[in-house]
Amino acid sequence: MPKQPLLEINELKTHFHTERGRVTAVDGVTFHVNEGEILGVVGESGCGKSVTSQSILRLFDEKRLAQYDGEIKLKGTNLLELSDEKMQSIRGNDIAMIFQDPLSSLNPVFTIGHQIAESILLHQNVSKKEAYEKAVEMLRLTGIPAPEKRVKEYPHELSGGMRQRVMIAIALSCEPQLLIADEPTTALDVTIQAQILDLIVEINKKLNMGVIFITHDLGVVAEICTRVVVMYLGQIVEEANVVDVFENPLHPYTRGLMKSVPQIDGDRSEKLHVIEGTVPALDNIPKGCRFATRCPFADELCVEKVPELREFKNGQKARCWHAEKIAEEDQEREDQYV
Amino acid sequence: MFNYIIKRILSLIPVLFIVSIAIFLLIHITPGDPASIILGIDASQEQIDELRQQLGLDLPVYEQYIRWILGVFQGDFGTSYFSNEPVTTSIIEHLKPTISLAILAQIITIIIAIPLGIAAANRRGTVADQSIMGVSLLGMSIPSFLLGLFLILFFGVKLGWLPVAGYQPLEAGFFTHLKYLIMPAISLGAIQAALVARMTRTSMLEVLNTNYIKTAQAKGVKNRSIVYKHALRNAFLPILTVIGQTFGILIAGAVVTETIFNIPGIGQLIINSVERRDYAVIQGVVLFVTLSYVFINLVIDLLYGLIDPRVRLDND
Amino acid sequence: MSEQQIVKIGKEQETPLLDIQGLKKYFPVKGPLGNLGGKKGMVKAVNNVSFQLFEGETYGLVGESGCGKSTTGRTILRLIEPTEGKAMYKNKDLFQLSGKESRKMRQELQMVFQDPYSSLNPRKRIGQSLEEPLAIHQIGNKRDRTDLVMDILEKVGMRIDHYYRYPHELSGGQRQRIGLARALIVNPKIIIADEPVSALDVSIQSQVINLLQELQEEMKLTYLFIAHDISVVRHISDRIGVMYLGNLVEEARTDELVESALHPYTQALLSAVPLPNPKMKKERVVLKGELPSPLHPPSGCVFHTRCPFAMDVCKQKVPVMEARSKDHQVACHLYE
Amino acid sequence: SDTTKQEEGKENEGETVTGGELRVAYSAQPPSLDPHVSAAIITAEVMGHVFETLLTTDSEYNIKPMLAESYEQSEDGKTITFHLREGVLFHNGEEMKAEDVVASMNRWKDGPGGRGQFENSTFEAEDDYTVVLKMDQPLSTALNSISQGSSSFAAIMPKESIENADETSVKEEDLIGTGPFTLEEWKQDQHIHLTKFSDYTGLEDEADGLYGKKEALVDDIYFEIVTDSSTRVAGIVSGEYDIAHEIPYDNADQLENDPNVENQIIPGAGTLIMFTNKKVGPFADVKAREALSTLINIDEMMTAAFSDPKYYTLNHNMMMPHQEEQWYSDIGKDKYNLNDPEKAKQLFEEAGYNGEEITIMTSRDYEFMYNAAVVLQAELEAIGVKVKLDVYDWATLLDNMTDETAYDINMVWIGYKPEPTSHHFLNTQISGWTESDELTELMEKFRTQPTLEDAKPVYDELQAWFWDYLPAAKIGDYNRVDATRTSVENYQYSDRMILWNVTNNK
Amino acid sequence: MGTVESNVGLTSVKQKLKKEQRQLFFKRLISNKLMVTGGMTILFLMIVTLIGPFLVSHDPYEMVVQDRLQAPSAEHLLGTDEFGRDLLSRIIHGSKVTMGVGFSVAAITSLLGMIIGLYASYYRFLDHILMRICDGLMSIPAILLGIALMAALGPNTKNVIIALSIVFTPHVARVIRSAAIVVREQTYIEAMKAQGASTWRIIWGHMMPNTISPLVVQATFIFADAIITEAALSFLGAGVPAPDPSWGNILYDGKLVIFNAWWMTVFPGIMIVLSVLGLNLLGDGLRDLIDPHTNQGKK
Ligand SMILES: Nc1ncnc2c1ncn2[C@@H]1O[C@H](COP(=O)(O)OP(=O)(O)OP(=O)(O)O)[C@@H](O)[C@H]1O
Ligand SMILES: Nc1ncnc2c1ncn2[C@@H]1O[C@H](COP(=O)(O)OP(=O)(O)OP(=O)(O)O)[C@@H](O)[C@H]1O
Ligand SMILES: [Mg+2]
Ligand SMILES: [Mg+2]
Ligand code: NI
Repeated sequence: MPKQPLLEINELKTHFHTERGRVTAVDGVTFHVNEGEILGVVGESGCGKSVTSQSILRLFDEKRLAQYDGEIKLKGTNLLELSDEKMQSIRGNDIAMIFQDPLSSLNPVFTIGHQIAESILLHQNVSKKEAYEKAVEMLRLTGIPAPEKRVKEYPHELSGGMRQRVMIAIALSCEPQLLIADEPTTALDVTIQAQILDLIVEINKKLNMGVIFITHDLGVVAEICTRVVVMYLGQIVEEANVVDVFENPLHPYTRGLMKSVPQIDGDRSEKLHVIEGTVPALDNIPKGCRFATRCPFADELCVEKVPELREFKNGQKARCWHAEKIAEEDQEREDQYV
Repeated sequence: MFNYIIKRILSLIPVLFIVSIAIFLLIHITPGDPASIILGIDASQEQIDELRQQLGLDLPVYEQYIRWILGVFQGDFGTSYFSNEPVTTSIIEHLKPTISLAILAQIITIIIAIPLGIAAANRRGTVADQSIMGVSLLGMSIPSFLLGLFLILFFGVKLGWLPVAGYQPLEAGFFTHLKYLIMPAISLGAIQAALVARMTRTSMLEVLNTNYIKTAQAKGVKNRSIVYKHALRNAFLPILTVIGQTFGILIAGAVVTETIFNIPGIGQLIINSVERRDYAVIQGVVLFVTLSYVFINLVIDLLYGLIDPRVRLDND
Repeated sequence: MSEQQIVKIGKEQETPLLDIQGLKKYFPVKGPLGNLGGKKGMVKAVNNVSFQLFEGETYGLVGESGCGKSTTGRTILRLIEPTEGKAMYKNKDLFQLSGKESRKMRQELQMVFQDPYSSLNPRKRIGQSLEEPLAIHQIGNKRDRTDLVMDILEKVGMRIDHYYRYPHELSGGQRQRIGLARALIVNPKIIIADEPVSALDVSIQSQVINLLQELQEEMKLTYLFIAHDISVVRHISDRIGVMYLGNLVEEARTDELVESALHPYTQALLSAVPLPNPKMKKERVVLKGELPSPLHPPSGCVFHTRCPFAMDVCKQKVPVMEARSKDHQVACHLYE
Repeated sequence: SDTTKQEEGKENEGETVTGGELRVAYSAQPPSLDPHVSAAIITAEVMGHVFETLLTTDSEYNIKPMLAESYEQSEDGKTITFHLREGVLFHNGEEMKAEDVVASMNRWKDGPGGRGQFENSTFEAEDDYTVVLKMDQPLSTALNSISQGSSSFAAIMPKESIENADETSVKEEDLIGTGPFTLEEWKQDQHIHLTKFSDYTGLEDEADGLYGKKEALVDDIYFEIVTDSSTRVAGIVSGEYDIAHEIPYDNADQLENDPNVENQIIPGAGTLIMFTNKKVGPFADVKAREALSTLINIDEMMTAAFSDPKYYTLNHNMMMPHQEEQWYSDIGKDKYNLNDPEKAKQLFEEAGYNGEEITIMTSRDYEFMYNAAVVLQAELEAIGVKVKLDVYDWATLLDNMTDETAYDINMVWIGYKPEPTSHHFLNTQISGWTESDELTELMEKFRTQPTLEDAKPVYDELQAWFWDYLPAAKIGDYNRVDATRTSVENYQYSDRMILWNVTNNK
Repeated sequence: MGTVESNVGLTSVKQKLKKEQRQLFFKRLISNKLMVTGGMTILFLMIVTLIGPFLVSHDPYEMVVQDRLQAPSAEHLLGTDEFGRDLLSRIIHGSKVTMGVGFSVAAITSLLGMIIGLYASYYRFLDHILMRICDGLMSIPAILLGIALMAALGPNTKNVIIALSIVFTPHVARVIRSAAIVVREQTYIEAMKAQGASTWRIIWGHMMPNTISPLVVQATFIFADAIITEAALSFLGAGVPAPDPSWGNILYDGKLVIFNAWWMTVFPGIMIVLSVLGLNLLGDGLRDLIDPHTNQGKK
């Protein structure tokens, strides 16, 4: 890659100290985000997407709760080595974040206008009044009706989707270089979702902002992402551009995921496809491939040896001993149909 | 809300009524009476009886009560058996030093306690936290008379910086006023500060782990501002309650401190009137104190809603 | 497929299990000092909504964010008191039940909350939170309960050792599954599920949806399924209701709704569903116009401000729900 | 100019400086400032500077004229004529006349100061400067009562003040006397402020006790009400107060070592005594009372109460040691301070004591009472008597004094009395239900003597009765310790603190 | 939904998990430094209270008036009081009454305060009534109440406890209420209602644990205050009957001689601090035990 990526994560590990001992929720994650790029992150529930994203901002209490390893480089500076004060100036300014859980992530005692305006005041040189006006504007952009009235309301008076949009407004109002959006549209109806996606893409274009977009909605991924990272149990199992992920996924987990999507025009009477088995516990991780317990392709090798993330054509990467075989199979099947 | 305030003010009437009856009964099961105290140890039974009759103490309790309550309705709280001063005047006179003292002590409490409590919560488990909490425990367990005496001995007697005791009204000049109040305010404030500091710490601990604090961090809000704005406001209800209570206690009279520092406040008035069984004054003061508690608590309840919009005491 | 469907359609002739009639919920808007200075107005969160749930069916409720779906759900369970309306369940109006009766009733009517984190007591371990409903309805002894909880954990795709975790240690999707497990564990008759799968990845989502369907078959469960993901709603629901700004604007059998949506809002909604195919970009019906607020809902048809087909009558007259065909009703002047 | 002032101040050191103020830390607040109605000693200590009496006493307790120029008693002892001094001014500028004296004295005699003595007597004005006291019987204590300067002294105030008075007392603004200080202000619970009365015209004789020249050498006196004893001590050490009333005995040594403070030991401040319940319970039997009196270890009790012999005197007399000149008797000396537990035990047995619980009543409002009671409790328990110690607040204790079920032994103090018959334990009502015809007779006999001189032999009889009947068990007499700053000169005490002729050289 | 027959393997996994969890709980209990230190302190005081009286060499009531106010020495380790009684044995004998009063008052006020505060916060109509009662109770002067109760019921420790409980309960109630009214509005309480939980369960199972923290703070404060106020009341005859010792009494006696007998205030003072400290640590530890965020293991 000729250009320096906006964000580069190398072998990031996040450990939590729990009553049951130390667990590694994110275990050696490596990826990058370029300027102006929208990177999709998908993966099993509980695989560490949120933890990874919050680790980028170092939001876990390092004194008591968490410990980070590896490197998180924002334009070359390793965030993990920064002082608390420096880190503070990066949060919100350079990197903004939309949290997954909108109700508990909004401060119950401040009006939403206040919360948005605060963020504007922090990062832009404007008067209080202007900040409030801007807050109203941001809310309008996210499609909240009667925003002049809504700014005066408190989080508990809003519907789930509205809260989520407030979170989005807060994050976008900072005009960051990097936006981390953790399932930002789950509580939105599709029309509003479309509006929000447009908004994110628009700002992304305008500011050349990098976006990490965590979502479960593969439709959304297909619509706005350029590249996708697939995670499983604290690790990246596949990384590819969006077309490859959908058309020829190399990792069995990705394939399973693709098959599970309910189609708007699918057969309703058929059971949805599921990936059999459950995710192993973080404190009881299999010796070899982490997906081996649930993988239809798994053999001795998988159980014994940890696969590396290997690169294939088009820069597609996968962490699987049998990636080639799977690719071939796919090829064959496609050939048959053609 | 308006309705709520009206309701609260109306509820004052039964409260005062019941308190007045309770206090009347309480007084009358309490042995001792003003007559025997006024007349002293030498008095004979006849003399006492005679004075009791003069003071109307020989009437049945309910009749005394009715007489008194009828007076109250006309704004007359009676006169002190001792000083012959109208009770209202007495209360107002004694209230002045008390209010000054209460405000000053409260300021000291708030200035010391809240930042300390926050600092401790922020540094949970560290040496700083432990020492702050250690000191506050000490503060909690030290009787106010001891602290007062230590202050007197050190600043009053040893260093001679401050007058050991007494009171000068505000008319004597602000600094003179302050000079006399500063030590009692500290000795009162310190103990209350200990409570408030601890309350602050625990309340803050509950809040600091929440997601919205993370949001604030992610927004890039300065640490100070996170703690003082985002977290404190959420943690503030119990703190405010304690502050309100201590203020109430101060208004109701910091008996020990006022005695040690010889401040003619409500606390002294209460203890003296109880010691002298000055019924009229006791009744008046208790009613007054009830009134102030109801008022302070009303203000605090209203503040609850301002601080935390989810709390609406006036719903339904 | 057909067998199942037929059974249900047959059921529709019968009396509904839950009959919501003219439900209204208005929230007063207050200033910082509450009512001081008078009420500032009312948010008409739910405005005259009626629908029926039949035993064993899944009723999908979709609609714009903030249109009152959650409020509808919460009001039915009387977690907030309704302003007006009736909810007939087993010949009783839920809104008239005494405290005790309605507590009893709640074993049969369960709710999955939209916000999974805040609906879990942060101080309780997952297991404790899940055992609670069992204890409330006196199901099993202490030991059985633990077993039951561990079973249900596995069913919703969690591990039994999650029993001893605290909510904050879980991921968003895990919490959501806990919420669902809590509703399922007491064998209810009706589950009001407010976005029960939105935070799940598709494979777990499939697993959960399959589970819901299995249970439904097994135990004749009835779902009120509130969601935004139309594909999911389509997959699971027998009938779908579409809400807009506190009103129910269209209601139809699933296939019919998806294939021939009548209401302009429904059409817009369906067109906005993103497709999981990066190569296929589809034309969306983009809604224009100012978004109305439930504080001051527009006169006439609430949708007229954004409706591409708005007519004069829409501004004046409130359209009423009318059956267009069997099992398909719509409230729109276009079809009068 | 500041420096010059300071230097002037220095030059003046050593000489008597007039002017300035005196701050007296007083331990209690008076119930009233009207000496006619208040029986509290503080009323006398404060108002003794404001009011004067017709007669007064010198340091030897000789009766001397004060507002009266002279007085004479009739042969039969039933009339006493007072010739008033002319030109004596009240603080309001009016001259004192006979009508004022008559009004004052008639009011006084019905109050605690005269009650029980002057019931059938009247004061009448003969002319503007002559007042006559008419009695239907001679009264030995008459002159004594009129001249005494302790509580309920016979203050002279204007007639108008008395006419204006309400049921209970004279109004504050009417508290107008003839003394060297005027009452400026009484701030409840705070202070009583006296100022110099510049038109004061008193006697020119040398000051002696309450008699003689009274000069207000300071401009202001503040009686600060300081109820907490530690605060009084701290205040006198720091110089906040010039005089501290009633220093706790345990602190006195410390003050003695302070070069800036002087202790004033005031003899005969009171008597520590036990009233026994003679109506019901074991002490209804005189044998039990004898047992009690035989038992007690007076040294131990007095040490526990007053810490050091400096501060108390062992005395079997009903009257105080400093009154020995006037009142003394050997009777009872052999029965006092026996400290014989064995004999006591035996006496208790003889009295039929059979293990019932004995209640000692006391109050911690006076710490020494409590201390003595605790020692008594231990002593009684040591000989197998079951004891309960009930501690009350002062008001309750006063109330309980007339409740026969409340106590068996009442451990209290009583104040100094100028003559024996006003003593508590001779009052049948309040000393634990004394019932003795002999006492009634003796009292009558004592009082109806024309003069005290004539009554003195009866005192011996009273003393004998006291030790026979044992209406109360006397423990001992105690002194009071006041502390003064060394800058305060000429602090005197006679029945009460005397602040005239006192300078404060601060 | 029927109970799924769990196979043997799964049962044993469950068994193991449960066992592990129990072990973890004990581990956490032991590794909870606050709780252990607090517990040890309280245990120590208990031992002093129960066994101490048999170990001291002096009779706490024996007076040697000549030896009054002796400084600490080999004979009297902590010196003597104003009657020449041995201070050490008085402090030890006094701990029973003191701890009794302190703990009882703290426990009674906590319980009553919790009941009042929680129910007032839950039922609006009760709020008006209960809080107004509290306002009224708060304004009755403690000394008057003390004297009156003593007169009505006689002076003993029980009445002290009653009087102090009456005085302090409203304080606890208000603090609990302030914490509870926020908890009441939380979604998880709504969720509990949706489960059909009884009011009892909501209040005691869910709201109460969330008000423990302020309760602990307030209760320890009351504990300390009660010990000291007991002494003030016994001056009015409403406290511990003389000559029984209590720390507060010794302290108050010490006040009178504060200028020349420091040991009279310092030693009982230390004991009070120690007990408050112990109680407080125990409370904090308890709080931590139910606080999920502290249950995170240490680094
Ligand atoms: N504070 C914590 N202590 C211990 N474990 C934690 C903590 N926070 C998260 N975890 C664990 O880390 C893992 C990853 O969680 P994370 O929230 O990143 O999942 P996710 O990928 O965002 O899932 P979802 O899509 O469901 O939100 C989970 O197994 C979770 O249980
Ligand atoms: N407690 C409340 N006080 C005032 N207004 C409220 C309250 N709760 C909800 N509302 C309002 O009621 C309306 C409907 O809210 P509701 O939560 O039912 O929407 P929803 O359909 O569930 O939306 P979403 O899909 O975004 O969750 C919104 O306008 C919201 O602002
Ligand atoms: Mg997540
Ligand atoms: Mg909702
Ligand atoms: Ni007193």
